Amino acid sequence: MDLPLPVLLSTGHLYAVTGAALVGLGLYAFITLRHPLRQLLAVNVVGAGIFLILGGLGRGPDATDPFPQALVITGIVVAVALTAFGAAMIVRQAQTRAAAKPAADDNENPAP
Amino acid sequence: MADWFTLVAIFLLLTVAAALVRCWRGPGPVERIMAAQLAGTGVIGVAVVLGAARGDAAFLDAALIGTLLAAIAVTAFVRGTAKPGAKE
Amino acid sequence: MTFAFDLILCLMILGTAAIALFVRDALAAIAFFIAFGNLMGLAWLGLDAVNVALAEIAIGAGVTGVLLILARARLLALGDAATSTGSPLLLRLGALAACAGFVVLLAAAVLSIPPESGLDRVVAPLMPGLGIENRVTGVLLAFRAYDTLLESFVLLGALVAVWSLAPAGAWPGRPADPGMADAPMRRVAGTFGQLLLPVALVMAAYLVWAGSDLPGGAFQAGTVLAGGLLVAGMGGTIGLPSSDQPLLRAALVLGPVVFLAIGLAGVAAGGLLVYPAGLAKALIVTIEYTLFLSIGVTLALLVAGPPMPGASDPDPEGKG
Amino acid sequence: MSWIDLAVLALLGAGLAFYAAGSLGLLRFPDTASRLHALTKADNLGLGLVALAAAIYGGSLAVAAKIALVWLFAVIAAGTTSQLLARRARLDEARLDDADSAPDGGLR
Repeated sequence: MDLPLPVLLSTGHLYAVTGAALVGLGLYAFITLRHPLRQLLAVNVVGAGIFLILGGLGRGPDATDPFPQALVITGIVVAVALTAFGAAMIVRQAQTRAAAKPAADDNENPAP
Repeated sequence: MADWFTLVAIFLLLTVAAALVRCWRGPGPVERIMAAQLAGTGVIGVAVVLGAARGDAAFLDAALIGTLLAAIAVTAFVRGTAKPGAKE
Repeated sequence: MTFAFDLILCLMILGTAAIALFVRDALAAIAFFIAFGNLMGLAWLGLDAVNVALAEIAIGAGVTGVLLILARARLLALGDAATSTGSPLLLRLGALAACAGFVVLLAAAVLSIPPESGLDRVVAPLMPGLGIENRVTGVLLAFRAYDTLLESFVLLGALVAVWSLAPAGAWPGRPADPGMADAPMRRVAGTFGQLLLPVALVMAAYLVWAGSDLPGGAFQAGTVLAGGLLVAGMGGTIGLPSSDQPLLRAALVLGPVVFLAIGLAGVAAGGLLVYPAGLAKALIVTIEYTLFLSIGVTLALLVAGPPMPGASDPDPEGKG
Repeated sequence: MSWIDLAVLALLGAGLAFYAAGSLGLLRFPDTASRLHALTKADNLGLGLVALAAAIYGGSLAVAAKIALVWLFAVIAAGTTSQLLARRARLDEARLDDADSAPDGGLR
């Protein structure tokens, strides 16, 4: 049971090109999206794309390069730490904003 | 035989895609999280099947981590949703 | 057949990413982002990078999902639904052109580099000197140990940064209670948390142990531990600790400090972070066991967020 | 093709059927409760059968034990999540009935 599809790319290149597309997708989203939480998602997608490029280009015919793997593992952990910091900042900013204009936004129809 | 397992992995991916259609349509938040949960189960299945196809038992560790943390997103999602004043 | 699997997987990764970014509803975005994390884990399995897949599945599907869901719930409580709004058409067109051009360039650059596992050949003959077989662990804890050492401090720095966002008067206190408000849910989640925390601890210990020779390691184990701690925290099995608890502080710095101490002691054996011959495996395992504990606690607290006022009621249960 | 291979294929097919049923049910069923009902089939039976096939094919006791653990925890997680989600769905319905609460009120 072989080749229902022609093999256009090596496995490594396939994932690396997917990574490149993810980087572009994330950049576009980062520029056009307005809400900071959504932009945080976009940054994460860019990061995932870069990781895939690193991993894909390290995928040789019989082994996967351990160096990019190690880089990506540390990268994933740093990314989640910075995402946590970003989310905390976004929540804090919303809290500050909510505290600055009390009562007006608490109700559906603002009191006169 | 390994090819059969890969084929099953492809079909499992397609069921994940089908589940994600429900995630997209909603309508409620419960549906969306439910669909994400089903996608997670599908991915665990793919990991098990790929492990069998490639004869690598370490893939099972990935599946095991997936099952251990499968409920965590649902738990986080339901927590903030009690009715006002329903505290304990 | 394998190529068909890889191709479908890559298309699904791109699709889930696009929906996660551009869908209107914030919860749908997060649900798709969780699915995206799961599929990325499969991509690493497809690349035979099981070490990375373990980390990606634990973080992308587990910890990041919780983090985003909690952030959304907190924003929603403040009246911010985080729905995506459109930006001006001109900006979108400009960004589209620029990003499309960038992708073409990047893809061309990527395709001009043949994928190869070049450094694998460099690392392989060096492994017997370490006494471990997992090459990724070898890179992380021996050949580029200073990277990992610095990273363990970066994590600590991120936690300090998150804590620094505590509102005035909340310091030193507890993060906002992540527990369930609804009593029946709290019972279900509590039972699950009581079961999951010890299991996660065992799984994490196994991952560190296996990480010497098989895929696994401190980062993967730390993430699993963080997941267990978070579920237990949400179910009320453990209370979140106050940020000035000495035991907590000790758990946070244990890994980095032990790592640094062993690294400095290496000066006697020939240089910073040099392991004496014959002792490499023992030292690596020691570093990894302390590091995984610190990483787990740090990640769990990063997700829980900064100390909040009103969350600092005395609670007999502490985490440590 | 031996009898064992046939058994593995049969198990894989049955597992896939349950996965497909789960996805289909999630897509086609009309309300939250019945969708939840569909979900648990895939979680428990689909994964269980596929895992059993992989365990038989793997042929070693250690692999089979690990696969059994995967399934065990999947079942425990599925039970927990379906209870939590069902409770959440009921609370949401109750909130919709409450005229005086805000659309997304009460979320912390």
